[in-house]
Amino acid sequence: MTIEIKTATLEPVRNTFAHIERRFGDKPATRYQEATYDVASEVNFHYRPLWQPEFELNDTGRTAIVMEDWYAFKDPRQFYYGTYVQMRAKQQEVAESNYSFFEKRDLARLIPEEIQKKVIRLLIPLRHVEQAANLNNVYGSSLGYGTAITQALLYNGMDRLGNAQYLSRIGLILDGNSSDSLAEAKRYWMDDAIWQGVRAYCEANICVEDWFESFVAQDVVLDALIYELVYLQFDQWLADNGGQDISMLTEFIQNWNKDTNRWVDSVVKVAAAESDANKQQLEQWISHWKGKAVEALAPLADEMLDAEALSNAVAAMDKRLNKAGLFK
Amino acid sequence: MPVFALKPGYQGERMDRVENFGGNQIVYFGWDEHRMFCAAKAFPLPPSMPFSAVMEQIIPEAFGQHPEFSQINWDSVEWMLNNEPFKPQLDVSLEAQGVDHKSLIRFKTPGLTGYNGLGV
Amino acid sequence: MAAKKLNIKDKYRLLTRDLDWDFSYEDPKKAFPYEEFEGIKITDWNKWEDPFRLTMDSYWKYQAEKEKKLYAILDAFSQNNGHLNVVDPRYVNAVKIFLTGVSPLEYQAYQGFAHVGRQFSGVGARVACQMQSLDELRHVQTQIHAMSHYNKFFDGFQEFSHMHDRVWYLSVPRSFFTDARSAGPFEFMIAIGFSFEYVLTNLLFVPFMSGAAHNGDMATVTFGFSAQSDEARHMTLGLEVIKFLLEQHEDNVPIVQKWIDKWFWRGTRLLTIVAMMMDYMLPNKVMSWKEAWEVYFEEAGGALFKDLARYGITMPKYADVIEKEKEHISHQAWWTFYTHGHAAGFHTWIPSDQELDWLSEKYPDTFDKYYRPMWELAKEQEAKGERFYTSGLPQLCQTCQIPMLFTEMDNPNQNSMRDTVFDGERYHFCSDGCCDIFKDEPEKYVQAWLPVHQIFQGNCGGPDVGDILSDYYRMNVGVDNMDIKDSPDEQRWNKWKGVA
Amino acid sequence: MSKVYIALQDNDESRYIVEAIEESNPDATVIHMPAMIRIEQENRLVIERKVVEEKMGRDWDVQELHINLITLGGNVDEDDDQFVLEWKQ
Repeated sequence: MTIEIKTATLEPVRNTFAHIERRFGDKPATRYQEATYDVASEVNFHYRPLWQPEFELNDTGRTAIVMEDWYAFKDPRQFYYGTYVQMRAKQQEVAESNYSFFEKRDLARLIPEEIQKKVIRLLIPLRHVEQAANLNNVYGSSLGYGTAITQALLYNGMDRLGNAQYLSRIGLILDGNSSDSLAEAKRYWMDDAIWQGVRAYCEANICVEDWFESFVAQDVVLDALIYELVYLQFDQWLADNGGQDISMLTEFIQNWNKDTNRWVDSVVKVAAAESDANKQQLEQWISHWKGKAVEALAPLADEMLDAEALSNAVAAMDKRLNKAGLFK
Repeated sequence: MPVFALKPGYQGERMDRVENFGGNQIVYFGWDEHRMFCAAKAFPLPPSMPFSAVMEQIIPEAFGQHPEFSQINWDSVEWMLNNEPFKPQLDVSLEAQGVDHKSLIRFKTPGLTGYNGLGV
Repeated sequence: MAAKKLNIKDKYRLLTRDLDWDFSYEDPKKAFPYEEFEGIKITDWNKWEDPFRLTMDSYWKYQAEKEKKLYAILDAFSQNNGHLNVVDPRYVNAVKIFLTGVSPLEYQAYQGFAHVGRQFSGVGARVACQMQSLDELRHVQTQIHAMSHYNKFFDGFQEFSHMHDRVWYLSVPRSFFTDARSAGPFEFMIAIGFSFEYVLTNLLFVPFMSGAAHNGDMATVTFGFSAQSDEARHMTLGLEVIKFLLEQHEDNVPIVQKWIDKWFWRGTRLLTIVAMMMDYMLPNKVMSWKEAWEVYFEEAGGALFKDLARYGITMPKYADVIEKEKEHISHQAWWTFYTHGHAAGFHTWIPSDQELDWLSEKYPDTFDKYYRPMWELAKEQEAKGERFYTSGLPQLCQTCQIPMLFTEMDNPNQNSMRDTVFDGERYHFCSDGCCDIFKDEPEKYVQAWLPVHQIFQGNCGGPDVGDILSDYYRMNVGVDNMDIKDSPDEQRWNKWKGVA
Repeated sequence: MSKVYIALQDNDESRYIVEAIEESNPDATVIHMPAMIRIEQENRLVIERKVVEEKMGRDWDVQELHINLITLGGNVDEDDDQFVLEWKQ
């Protein structure tokens, strides 16, 4: 039997889900919208957590930041899982060919030994900072509110594990897979005076209870300074001093920072624009953590470049914060 | 046994305290071996409600859809209240004959064994 | 210098396990505060064996490939009006249950694994949980995208998120997951990582998805199998967790056994709805629920528990009851939904004669004796113009929250009912299994948000059921609910297919 | 004795993997179901990278298995050269 389908009758009954229609009107929705908005549960959780009975499982009270609508934190990259992994897969493909080019041509041998030592002492220990960032972002993802921000925090958390792994691989490339450089870098991280401020900062942030504050201390303050200091200025210094090929190996993290900064800035901007109370809270957190971060990074900046490098980084961060509506 | 919680003294809020039902209490009614009704049914009833009102209003509403309902000989019905044999007193309130909040009242109808005698 | 080749195990150790360090500026207990209160003893996280050794670059690479394939099929599905290829519009109602009842659980799994993926102090376990968290987010999002097309052509999908938080039968899966998430991190892993993933999700994602393929639903089978490909990793994580806990300390054994007993019981109760989907909602049959249960629970689960016997772990408590119930639960559940079809967010129907015969054949010991008569009665009522919708609201089990529809296995004509008194208040249960769970943690289960009681407390609008359905549940009354016969879904289908 | 099992999506790539499994495990049972292929064997099943590469005529990374995998039962041991499923009772 052949069935004739009358195409004229194949009009959709509705364009999208009702909660998407309530937000954006009766029209076809994007995959980002359908995957993100109003997906998280809001009421009737049954049981209070045995580990935190003062809150519901999903609870806006776990941060001092107050939002009328937590879905205001739209991700400018509009990452849902599919777009997120496909973007990173593309970037890792480039990174992979960079790493294998570097390895195949044995470019390590062209890098002067003192530069290699500098990389192991000043760059590789950042894998542990990335590890702290992994914990802090996953923390926000698990206790934050509303899919718009919590999914982005998870993507960020996993990215940081990826960054840590790329940094580790730089060490393995330099030491011919003996892993001696990783062990050495870890000793610096644990015992070298220039790293102790940063390590104390990371440990303190991992213990912060307010998830938004933890995001501020990590993604807004420390990451902004490290990006400017290490991945822009120190990278330039390496290029000028015979270590230009290292840039091939940090390219992933540099590009990653560009796309992530866009998201971080927009989160800060949206939270600050919501209310004066939020703005004050953010400024207070940022001032507090900025003070600690500048102090912690000072010996590292001196060793990498000079004191001016750190003040350049602070100035760049201040500019971003200003653009996001803070401290003005 | 208390739950293992991070801090001692975990005590969840009792959601179904009788005070939450606006003066009513919940009573469940079930007709044994009549699976046309998938489960016993719940009703919010004033504790002062006499059993005669239960017989006139609640029981027919709950079970009147069954083809055997009209054939029930109520004099031969066997009642259970919270797993104990029970003789309802028609002119006595629920409360006064021991039917308290979240009580379960079940009844058997000897001779009536469900649709086609199959427990349905 | 010629680099030596790193094997995958060493590479993973260096790139993941080696990232952690011992704290010296803060107390690590402040960073990982939830690891001890459940009584589980971890003596050495370094003994953790990584089941899979995926680094992020490989994760992105392989997952992106899966996503590319999946979305290509979803695009083609919607461009070609793939919904017209399903065998029968009745089938789509199973997909509605999936989106309203299962997809939001994937979301809760994402949150739960993010939580343990932050809270375990052992980096190996933590990273594995984080990847699972990310996968679970994938599952909820791909499911929403797969069903987005169905939502455009069928009723009952449009308020899935709102409904999941509120509708009576959805409180069953919802409470299952909030129970696990509100527990400590190790119980969560036994509940979801082990009991749910290792044994129970197979029953949903393998035979049911194979059934979706058999019923012409390419969208569902594609996301289903694609999701399940992550599940293989998750199952292995679950098994690794349990072996790790059992090897760490002998004091962990009775705690783990208690959780296994609890979560297998809770899981089998939850799967009642899947049993019904397989036996009654797939017009083209692949295998009966009972057969699926035998393959994926009795055979696969049996092998698993034989493997765990060396640690002193035994089959879950009440496994003997579970074995008998496989003959009953799908029929009892579909009858419950059929008779409550006015209050469900999907359509129900009387099985066709051919389907009744298939059920007799698959359930020779129980169907004709206990369940066919129900459908004879339903047909009789329908012929009289009195399609049977039951009056009133059912009594619910305090633990699993399912209407008390299960029966005694030594007298399947009689509903199974248990009760206990705690702190001066009586609580009711569908089974010894659910009663035991309550008695072990009464302070937790007194908080259950039981939909029927909430309605009577006036917390769901009303008082009329119709108002509760339309205002509190946001169902489109008369459209989303009731029998499939004469529903707008059926009318549209007939128009598309040119059937008068 | 218990069975270990693995199920793969029924597609072209899987067919080569199934062929390789059959070669490495002569006693395995292969069951075709709608959209999936299930393979089971008593106690132990191995997928060898070399054999899959031979069947496919290209390099094959053991982790690629996950793209087409649906489910499995048994303890997993995965390394560069093989993927083993096993019960240790």
